[in-house]
Amino acid sequence: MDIAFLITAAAILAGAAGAMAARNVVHCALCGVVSFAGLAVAFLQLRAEFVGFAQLLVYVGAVAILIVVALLLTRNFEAMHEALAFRPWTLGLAIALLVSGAVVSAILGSGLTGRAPSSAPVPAVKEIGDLLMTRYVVALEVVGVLLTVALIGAALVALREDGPAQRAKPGERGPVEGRPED
Amino acid sequence: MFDALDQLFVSLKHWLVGQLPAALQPWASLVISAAAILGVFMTLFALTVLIERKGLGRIQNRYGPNRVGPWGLLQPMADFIKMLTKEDIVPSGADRVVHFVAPLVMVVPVLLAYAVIPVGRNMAAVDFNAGLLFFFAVGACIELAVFMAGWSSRNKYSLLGGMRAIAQMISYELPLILSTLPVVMLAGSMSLVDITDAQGGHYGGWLARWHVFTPWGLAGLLLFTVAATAESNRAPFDLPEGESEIIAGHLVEYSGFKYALFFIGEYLGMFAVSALGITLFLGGWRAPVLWLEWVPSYMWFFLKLGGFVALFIWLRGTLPRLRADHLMNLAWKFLLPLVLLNAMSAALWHYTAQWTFAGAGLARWLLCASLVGVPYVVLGRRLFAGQHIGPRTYRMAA
Amino acid sequence: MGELARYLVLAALLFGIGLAGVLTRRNAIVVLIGIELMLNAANLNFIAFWRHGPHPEALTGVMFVLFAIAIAAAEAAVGLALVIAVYRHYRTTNLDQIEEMKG
Amino acid sequence: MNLGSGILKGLVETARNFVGSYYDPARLVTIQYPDERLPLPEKARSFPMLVYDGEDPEKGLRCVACKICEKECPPQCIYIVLDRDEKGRPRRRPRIFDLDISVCMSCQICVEVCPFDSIKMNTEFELSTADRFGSLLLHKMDLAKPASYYLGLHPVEAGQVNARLAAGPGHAETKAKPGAAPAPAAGTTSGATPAGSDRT
Repeated sequence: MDIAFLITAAAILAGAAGAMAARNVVHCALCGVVSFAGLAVAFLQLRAEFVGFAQLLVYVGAVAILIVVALLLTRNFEAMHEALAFRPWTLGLAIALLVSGAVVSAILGSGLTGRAPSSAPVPAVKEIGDLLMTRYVVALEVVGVLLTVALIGAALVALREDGPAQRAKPGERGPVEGRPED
Repeated sequence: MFDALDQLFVSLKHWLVGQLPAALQPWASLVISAAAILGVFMTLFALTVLIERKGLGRIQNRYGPNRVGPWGLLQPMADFIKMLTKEDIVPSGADRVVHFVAPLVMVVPVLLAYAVIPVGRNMAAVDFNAGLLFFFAVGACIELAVFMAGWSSRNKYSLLGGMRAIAQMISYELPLILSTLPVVMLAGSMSLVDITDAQGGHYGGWLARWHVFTPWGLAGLLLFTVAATAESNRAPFDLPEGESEIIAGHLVEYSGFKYALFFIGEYLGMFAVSALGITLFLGGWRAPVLWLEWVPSYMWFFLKLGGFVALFIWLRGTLPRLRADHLMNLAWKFLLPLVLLNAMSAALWHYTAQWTFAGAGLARWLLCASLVGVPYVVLGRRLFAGQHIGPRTYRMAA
Repeated sequence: MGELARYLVLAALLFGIGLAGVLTRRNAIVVLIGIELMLNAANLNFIAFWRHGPHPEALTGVMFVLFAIAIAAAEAAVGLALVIAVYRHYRTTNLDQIEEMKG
Repeated sequence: MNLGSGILKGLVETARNFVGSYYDPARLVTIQYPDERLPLPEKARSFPMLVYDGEDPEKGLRCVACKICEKECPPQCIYIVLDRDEKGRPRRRPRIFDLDISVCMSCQICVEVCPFDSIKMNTEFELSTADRFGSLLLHKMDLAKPASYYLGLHPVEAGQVNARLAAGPGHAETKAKPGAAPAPAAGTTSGATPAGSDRT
């Protein structure tokens, strides 16, 4: 095993473990970012350049930021002093251990393990683009619709329930601004 | 002769790498490129800080720094020594680890972004197939650094500044990325080297085929510049710093070398995004006219970079800071529709390339320009409608 | 361990860690991070199988992961919007304290 | 309204400033202080000094240690001890005259109450020092300045004082020399050029 893989794997797993175990929720998010970035590097090691950069752009640039903004909006920026986990937390841990143990043993027991990576070149962006516009065009459209719906839906769900219309809009044609005092 | 001068640094690097054993050569090549990028852009940073201070001074009819060395040329050195010798203060309530890591997360991605920029003929450190995506992907890490700095300082001003910066950078990332879309569409590649190559050739045998000489390229460059100014947190979009209202925002609790790292990060980010704008719209390292081709390619690149930086300084000296809601309105209600229309204009430009009738060139130009220009006027008027603009009187003023 | 197996084991462990977090943590946002980690583990599997599969030039794994990333972003946005909406009602993001269906 | 024209107008304005500052000296109004100085106005003042006549500050000091200024000084920054000879008779001059300029508030009351035109205001303002206690407590010899120096600082005011001293017998020691005002620039150690009377 080469060093690069070991470092990447260690970063991914340590980041994930930190994200799941840290007491301070912002630390959870930042450790999660380490894990996401490590995965981007793993994608690059697997010579999936476009996916690696997309992973970095979406997860570090968007999802992580979304998470920390949500953390601040829900006032989660102090370390928690109450219990971190549900009461029978050993049960959840046991289930997780069982699942990952089963998967790992299945992997090690299968005949796939020795397969070497193919030496196909890094896929060009142009090929990906061509495929997106031909073979996967339906999926692309569906994802586009999904993202639009998610955008509108998220905005609606997070909107204040008293509605923005009742509140005075700051800065827009306010009665105070720009008018001489009578 | 001119070719040798043009390729001087490339052949120097090849010669240096050739001196080493074969096993080390790929690494040596990377290290030399990284060292060159670091050296050149750090020097440029020092120069820019000085020129910015002097330029802003002249804009305000002052001298600017002129005491250290001849014409104040050693001022950056003095600043650097001052920064290094200052006390490194970490607030007692701060999150020490995150507070320490934040400046590094700021600088490292910015330096990585230079890897894909071709600063001259054959002078890109790495030619990724998805180079543009790489640029934006590492650029996205800066937002995280700003958040880390703002949150870890445990100071309400820094938190407010950090959140402002994140909101601003996310909002302007969209127009920034979308304004590069037409270029990618027409070049058919996300590699910055390919995009520069796509701008080769000449109109009418003398004027270079830069994208900026097309209607969508001109509009794209303007939109890109506005978004890039906001993305690099420069005036008039420097709300996150906002020294008069939130005392430098996420930088409040930073001092000494950590502050210097943030400062370096901001300036290097500005250069990087300018370099991207040059590569995408201004032909990268290409000469503007045929008879100036003999000037070395890297000279052209840095000349254009200097022009961009001068523009940024000029804008900073001219425009007052925007208000937060105006900032968001500009991004979402004005820039975003325009960049989308600009992409359509580029598509139209592409498909009208076959027109052959008399005056086709002019008609094509007007058509594509009006696709962006008319919405510019309409949108602008709509957004200004009902707003009172002009001299104001205030209640508290006597 | 072979070239492929090590990526699969890494993905399995990542999935396990994410699952453990999802099953045990009380904070809704941490649970969301756990879900993202599990999604990422699946993505890693796709890429590993694509690179070690017989037809890497078909780009199926890459395409799947690209769509998965897009959908994960949408999922995160909606999920966090839900968390914020829930927080407005209950003033908490702890999942075990959110027990009523009435708003 | 032309969209964006405001930005362009502003850019033109700053560009005009930028270029103009290189060839138009009227725009560049900065005085580069330690190298260039503005002339001080006639009525500039910083802290008090003691004026003496003649060459010897010990003998020529106009002060007779009457202690009126010490009593009148609002922040009480003046400390005077009368000089006495061996038999204990007063000598009509101060043995100690200390003035703490870290306390002094430049109110000029001491100048107004002095019946002997002895205490006057200096214009020396470059007084910064690293030593808080020693250098800011001025002693008699630090305060003593020749009459010519005073004439250089405040020509109009000093001329009136000199005329009064020459005419008035009401003063105890009328040693004033009417026309003997030396060249004004003789004692301008502060570097301040004497202001003309037209500036008052």
